[in-house]
Amino acid sequence: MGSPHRLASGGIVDRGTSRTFTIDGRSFEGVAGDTVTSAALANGVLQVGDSIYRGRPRGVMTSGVEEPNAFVRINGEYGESMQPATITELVDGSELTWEDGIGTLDQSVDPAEYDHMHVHTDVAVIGAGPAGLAAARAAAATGVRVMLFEQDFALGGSLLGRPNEVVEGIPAGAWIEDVTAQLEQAINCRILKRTSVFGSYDSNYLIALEKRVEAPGTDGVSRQRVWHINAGRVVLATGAFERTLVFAGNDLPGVMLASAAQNYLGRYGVLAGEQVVVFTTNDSAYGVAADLAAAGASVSLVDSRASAGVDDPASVDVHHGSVAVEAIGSDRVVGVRIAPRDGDIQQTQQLPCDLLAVSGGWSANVNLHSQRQGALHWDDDLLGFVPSGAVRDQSLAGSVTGTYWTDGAVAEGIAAGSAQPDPTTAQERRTGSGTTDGLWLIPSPAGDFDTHFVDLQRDETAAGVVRAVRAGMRSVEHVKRYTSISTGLDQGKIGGVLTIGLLSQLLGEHDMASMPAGQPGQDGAEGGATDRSPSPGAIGTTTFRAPFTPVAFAALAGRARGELYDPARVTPAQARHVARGAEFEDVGQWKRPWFYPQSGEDMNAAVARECRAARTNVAYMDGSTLGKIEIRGKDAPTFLNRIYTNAFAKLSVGKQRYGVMCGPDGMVLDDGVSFRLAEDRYLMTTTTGGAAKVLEWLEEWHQTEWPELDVFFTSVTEQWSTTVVAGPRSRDVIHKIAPDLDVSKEGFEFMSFHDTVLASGIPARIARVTFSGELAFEVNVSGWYGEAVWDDITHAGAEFGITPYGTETMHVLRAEKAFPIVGQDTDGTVTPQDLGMDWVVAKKKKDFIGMRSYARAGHVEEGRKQLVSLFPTDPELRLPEGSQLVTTDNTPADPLDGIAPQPIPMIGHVTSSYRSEALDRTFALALVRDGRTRIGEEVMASFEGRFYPVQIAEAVVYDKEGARRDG
Amino acid sequence: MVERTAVLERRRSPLQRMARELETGSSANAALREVPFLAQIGLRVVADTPSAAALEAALSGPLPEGVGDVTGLPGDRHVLWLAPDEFLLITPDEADGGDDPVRITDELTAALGELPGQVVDLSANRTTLELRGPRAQEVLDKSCRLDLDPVAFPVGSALVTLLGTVGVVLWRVTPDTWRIMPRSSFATHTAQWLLDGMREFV
Amino acid sequence: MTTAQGSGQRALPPHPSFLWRNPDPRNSYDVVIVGGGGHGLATAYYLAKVHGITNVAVLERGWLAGGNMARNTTIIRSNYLWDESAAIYEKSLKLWEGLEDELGYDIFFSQRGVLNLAHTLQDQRDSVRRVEANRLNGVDAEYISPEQVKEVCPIINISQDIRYPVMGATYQPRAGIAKHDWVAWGYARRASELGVDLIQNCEVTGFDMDGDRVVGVRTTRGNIKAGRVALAAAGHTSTLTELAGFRVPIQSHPLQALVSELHEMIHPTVVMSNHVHVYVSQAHKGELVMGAGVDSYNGYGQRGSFHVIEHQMSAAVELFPAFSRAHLLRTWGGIVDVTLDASPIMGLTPVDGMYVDCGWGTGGFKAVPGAGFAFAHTIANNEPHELNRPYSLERFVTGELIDEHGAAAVAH
Amino acid sequence: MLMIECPHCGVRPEGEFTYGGQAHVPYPEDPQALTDEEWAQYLFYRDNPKGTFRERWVHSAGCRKWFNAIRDTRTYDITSTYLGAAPAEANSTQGAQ
Ligand SMILES: Cc1cc2nc3c(=O)[nH]c(=O)nc-3n(C[C@H](O)[C@H](O)[C@H](O)COP(=O)(O)OP(=O)(O)OC[C@H]3O[C@@H](n4cnc5c(N)ncnc54)[C@H](O)[C@@H]3O)c2cc1C
Ligand SMILES: NC(=O)c1ccc[n+]([C@@H]2O[C@H](COP(=O)([O-])OP(=O)(O)OC[C@H]3O[C@@H](n4cnc5c(N)ncnc54)[C@H](O)[C@@H]3O)[C@@H](O)[C@H]2O)c1
Ligand SMILES: Cc1cc2nc3c(=O)[nH]c(=O)nc-3n(C[C@H](O)[C@H](O)[C@H](O)COP(=O)(O)O)c2cc1C
Ligand SMILES: [Zn+2]
Repeated sequence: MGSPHRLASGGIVDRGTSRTFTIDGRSFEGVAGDTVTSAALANGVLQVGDSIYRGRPRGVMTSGVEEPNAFVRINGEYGESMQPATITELVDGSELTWEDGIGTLDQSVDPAEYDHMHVHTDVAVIGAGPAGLAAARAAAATGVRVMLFEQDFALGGSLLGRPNEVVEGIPAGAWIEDVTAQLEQAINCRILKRTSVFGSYDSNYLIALEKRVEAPGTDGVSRQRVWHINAGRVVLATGAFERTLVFAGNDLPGVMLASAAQNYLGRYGVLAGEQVVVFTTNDSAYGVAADLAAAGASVSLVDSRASAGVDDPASVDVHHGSVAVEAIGSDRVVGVRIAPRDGDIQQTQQLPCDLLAVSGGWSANVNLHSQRQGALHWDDDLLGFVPSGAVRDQSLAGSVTGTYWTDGAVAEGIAAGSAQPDPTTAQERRTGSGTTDGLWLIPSPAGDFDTHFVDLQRDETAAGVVRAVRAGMRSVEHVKRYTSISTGLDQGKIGGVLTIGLLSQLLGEHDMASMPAGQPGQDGAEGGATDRSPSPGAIGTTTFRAPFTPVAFAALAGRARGELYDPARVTPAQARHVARGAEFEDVGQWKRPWFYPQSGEDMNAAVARECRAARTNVAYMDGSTLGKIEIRGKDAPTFLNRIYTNAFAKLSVGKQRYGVMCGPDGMVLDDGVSFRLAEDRYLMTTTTGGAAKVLEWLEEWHQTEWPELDVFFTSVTEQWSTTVVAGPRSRDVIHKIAPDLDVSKEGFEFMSFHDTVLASGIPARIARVTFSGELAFEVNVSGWYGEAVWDDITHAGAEFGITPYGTETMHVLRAEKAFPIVGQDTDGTVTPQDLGMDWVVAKKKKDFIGMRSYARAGHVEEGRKQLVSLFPTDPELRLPEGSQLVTTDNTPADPLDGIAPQPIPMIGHVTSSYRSEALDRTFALALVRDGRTRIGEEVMASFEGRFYPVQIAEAVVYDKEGARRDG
Repeated sequence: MVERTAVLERRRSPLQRMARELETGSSANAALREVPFLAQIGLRVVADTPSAAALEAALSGPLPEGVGDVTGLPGDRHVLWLAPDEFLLITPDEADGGDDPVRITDELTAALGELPGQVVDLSANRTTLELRGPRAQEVLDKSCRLDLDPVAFPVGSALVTLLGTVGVVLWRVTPDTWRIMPRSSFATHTAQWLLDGMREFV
Repeated sequence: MTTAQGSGQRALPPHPSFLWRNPDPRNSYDVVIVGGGGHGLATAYYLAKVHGITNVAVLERGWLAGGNMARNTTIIRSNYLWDESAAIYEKSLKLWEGLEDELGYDIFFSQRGVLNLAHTLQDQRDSVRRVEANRLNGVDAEYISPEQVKEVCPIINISQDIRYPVMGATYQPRAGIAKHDWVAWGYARRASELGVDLIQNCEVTGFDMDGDRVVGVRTTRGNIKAGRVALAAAGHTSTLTELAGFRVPIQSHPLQALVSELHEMIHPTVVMSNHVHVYVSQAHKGELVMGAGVDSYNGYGQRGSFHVIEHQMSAAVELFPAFSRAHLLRTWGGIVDVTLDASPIMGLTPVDGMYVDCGWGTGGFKAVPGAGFAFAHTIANNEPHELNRPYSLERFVTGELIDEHGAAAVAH
Repeated sequence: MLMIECPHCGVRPEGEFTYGGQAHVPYPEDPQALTDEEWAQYLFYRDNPKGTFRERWVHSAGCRKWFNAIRDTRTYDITSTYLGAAPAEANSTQGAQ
């Protein structure tokens, strides 16, 4: 095949190791060390995907992350779109497609893995150009922990393109190797290549993406890794981006940044063109011209300035004071028309070329600095925004500060790495870097600006910017949004400053006062707003935001996927539930058995069977997920009296009491039963979902409001495994497993508990409490014995036909007794009184949390929603939970007629709805406006566009007198 | 009376059923196992008060002084600092000659007497995982945001923190050995999460 | 090369070639509106258009519509639970439905429907409750099965093997998105045309009072006399009311959002899931627009913490396997004004002649037309419109809150 | 991820903490004695300054202790964290009330 543009020598590629690849189906050969574009250019492929909107042919523009044109889709097992080809390391056998500025997402499942890493370092150096390498070397020498991050797969930064430049007395290539070797030997230094620091957050918290392996070989090795870095000090050595210039046809394939042409040559040994015109407004391109000429190209140099700060390169034809006014060609550049900068624009001269290398000056890569609100100012000589000083605990070194020469960059790197003061003055910076001509827009002989591209990726030209200004836009932020400039994948790394410069030129005639600046934090003062033409500094930049370079969503997701997305909490008897074929319900993070279907049963059948067992015989369930908090202290009674709406101080030892806690707004927060273990000890239970919140709640009130109270809280949720045994035969089961215990009605009173040792020798605390209305016991044992006691109950109950039941049955049974479920029958707008639990709200206490709110107008007026039950007229109709209720006079004559067009006032909604085995019909719980005064009233339940008559009834629908709880 | 050993045999630790999985997921680089049935007693007393003194007397040793402090080694009784007024006493499995959690809780409760404070048996509330090997720190770095460098997190210190989203006590026992103590209901998830992070080292 | 798309196919139509004047502030206006976001601009427009009050200035401290208006995920829906909410958001939605014509501006109002996913049994109950309430309030809504979800949005993963499988969803077909900047500019253009002065770079720094009555504002561009002053400053409202001597019960929090690069259309609707913290749509240019959760702390920094963004990505990639290698292109934050009951505040204030519209929190973009309409009425008549009467400051005293939080309704 | 210094445990990442809003808003001595207006102030009204703010955090995934912090809501810089009453030097800030 051969690669016509690859020189025989030069660069850091390995010509001996070939890499074959295809683009758009055509095969090519590159070498190890190539990127996709270096290999493509080596093969003479200059043209990439078309422009996104106008479909114009485009070519490789840069050699880095700022690339606006050359995007590939990497095909394979899983395709990835919108990869800048300029930074895509060439992988053998890769199959690529050029993309037209827009991607296509692969719809299959990505087989790759991604992970995260969290590290701390004393110094984080970002960028491994001369400044960063020098900084890392200096920092490592001080003995502190150093991490060096470089997005490229090679260290050296822009020096790689200029291997013959002399750094600290030796050629750049050798210098890079030398410093790298020193860093690799330092035990306290870690180098991460292929790692882009894409986010810089408060407290020097950095986020970086490491590209690890393309084809994972080992299970568990991530393809990409997101690093979270806490850095004591950050050294930003992120370099600078070269800009293009805005002239007609500046998007033709073959128009390339001068530094890119140099980089392809110096780093990859690729001469992108043989007949080159270099068009520049500053000194940096002189070296490019010289390098290209030395490599054998015929080179002309067009400099807009009358004179340069450096000598004209040998064997280069130099046109001072001239500008390119138009690139010529259809699919690629074949020539360029030049004209005098300050003379007659029609007086053009044509220079033939196959490569037009452009340098419009440099923009310091301040992205990470700006992400931290670091201030910027406009430097008229450098013609760019540069940092006004580093962010706290950060240093800046090299091009990122506008120090565009190597010795300066190295000196700043050394200073930053060793935390010494910055040796380079702003004055030196300017003289070292030369001055750049402020040339923002080059008129074309044709007079229009239609192919004067400012943002190549967004396909936007100077004409768009002009239009925005004419429409009334003054702020660069508006221009951005009017034109969409800077919103592409490159985020305006090149086009951003071009737009601002252009804007400063266009806004010359406008009143500054009405001109809102871009990103704040920039000292526009320097911008010379005295003349009426606002300087770019007064206009400001748009806001720099993370990420600096794009990051795949999956990398951010990391390992928290699938079952690992969120912990699934399980109880000690989990294996038993699984073995019994339980279906599970997610309650908070818990997996709770929902029901236990037997073969052929659906949920309704299973729940009916479980309900029957509990009401007529005996059933058991795993109650371990309830939150449990042990409370101790001589002020514990006082404390609980303030927390709960009802009284807890007088509860006798050995007894339990149900309590409700509310927020200060009076709304129900949680409920549960608390045990009085001793004068100064309680065991509080909470809802499954509320456990953590309640403990925090108790701690908050104690620590922040009542620290003087002697009381301590400890969560014991998992210390205890709880099995509920419910039903008329539950006494028999408990008697079998706890023979030492008097389980008789008198010996074991309702709402009391006893500590005992079970027949198995396992210590237990057994309580008589009911959430089903049936005679019921709760067997609490250490979590270590949860499974054993579950088994013992299973065996002990076998002769009575004991049946496991899940949360659904629990819900049915408690609903028949109108025990509310916080979060299902309440929603943050419900008070205990609304639930019909006036009795739980103490009248005599001086205060408890929530008490004051009940005196507010919204609580004393009529019209509050109250918990009642509903009986659908059709006893088989199970109302969907969530159904709304309306009065009969508000519904159409024929209830099945569907919804009337006008809003129909609602009086409440169904919170819980079941079929009751005990009643042999359906029923529901509902919150209904003034519900208790409506008992007996017929209203309509509305769902799915229909109305169904239901009758409002007292909340408790089964065993109103509570006869069953004693068995 | 049932024999104590027979009772102890009926205990189940949260990860007992995952033992095989833990073994296959382990390697010389990073090995994970459960250390079950340690007696763990929660102590709530404010340092430098008579309450603290009472417990210190009963334990015949001082409570840890500040964040990270641990008073002993895994094989013996030791106390971890969790908060200025919260400590965790850990002793070996009763079946291995350690304490009966109930008894030691009662003893310490008695020692505290009427003084402010709290002694609570938490033995089953958490379990203990041990992660060991040269890559152990890297496995933890995948999900723990603390600085695990031996200088910042020295051997013999324990911190309460998050592993992924799960609250744990993290204790560096030797340079390459960590004890990780999640709440029991999170144990399965924590083990699966760690195993997932270990895959690349197997 | 991928198939060459005909030139301009993907491009949006151009903006009008003239949008607004940039006048200097005059020294007196009948009404001064503080805040040139969506709410301020819409209010100015309806004041001029409906009430004939055109001697109006909108004062904006930065660039017009550069606050939350520039930052929101543009979700528009009206399927709120409570009657009061449904009324104002549905009014708004009706206005949206005629807005392109009214403003003569392509605002890309796209009624592509919104799905609110349910992942737990309680989610299901809350969803049905909301859907049934919506229906009775004349808001289009239905509760659909996972399979129907898949029909509406084929790229969604409804497999039961994920940690929180999709159990169903509420669906409002008339809901959708619009292009935020274009909406703001559409209002601004019409308001400017009707004589309203839009004044940028003009921060209100104080108020001039005559007894209990406000008579003017102090600004960074001089003092301006005002017959009435209307605050529409979103996250900055409390800094202004402090200056006017009263408090509003709002807290300002960072709320972040993000976009991917452009992709060929793949996501036809809007999907929101409260349970796993994802809401995402694909904007007209082709970028995926995704919102994150509110940062817990107060903040005026227009930025939040990165872990908030990271957190939702796991859920997003799980729900949408196709998003795996979409790339995060840009993140940003806004300052949202959150009330305790997650409902807005709109009406009169303790200061005569001063009105407030704030507290829209994470969901006030969709309200722009409706709120502007009602707020203009309130200002013009010195009395709340029926739509905003329930949203008075007094509700915090009486306890008659409109608790969209408590009722587990969804944000945005 | 803010880095926050717990007065007991040292500097830890934000993820270990839970935010608690404005600091130094005590529960009223006798709520029943307040007017509805005053009670509403306690329930719903908190300072919301743009600038220095004294606020509460709890080290929820660490020592579980509440403490106060002085943070600038514009820059997010935390200048100090403390237990109990506010340090004197913070008294002049606009967050105080
Ligand atoms: C990330 C994010 C996602 C969101 N997603 C959605 C969504 O999907 N759907 C939805 O409906 N809503 C959403 N919202 C909420 C919505 O953006 C806001 O509720 C709404 O924009 C607020 O109204 P506004 O447009 O007037 O506010 P803003 O645009 O914030 O306007 C307030 C203006 O007041 C100005 N101002 C402040 N102080 C002063 C002063 N002293 N003097 C002069 N001017 C001042 C500000 O500069 C600002 O321009 C989201 C918000 C965010 C941040
Ligand atoms: N003559 C001129 O006008 C001119 C202009 C510009 C630069 N230069 C030359 O450029 C060199 C400047 O050295 P330098 O070290 O400051 O810059 P550099 O460009 O050589 O190196 C910067 C490095 O930082 C990396 N980087 C940037 N952002 C990153 C991120 N977020 N994460 C990871 N890596 C990132 C880049 O990949 C690059 O390797 C000098 O040699 C100077 O002479 C000259
Ligand atoms: C709906 C929507 C879509 C957006 N699409 C893009 C986009 O495609 N590219 C881009 O760079 N930014 C996009 N943005 C973000 C803006 O660039 C910008 O971040 C946002 O308006 C906030 O402003 P700020 O970042 O300047 O503070 C979008 C914003 C919104 C609200
Ligand atoms: Zn702490």
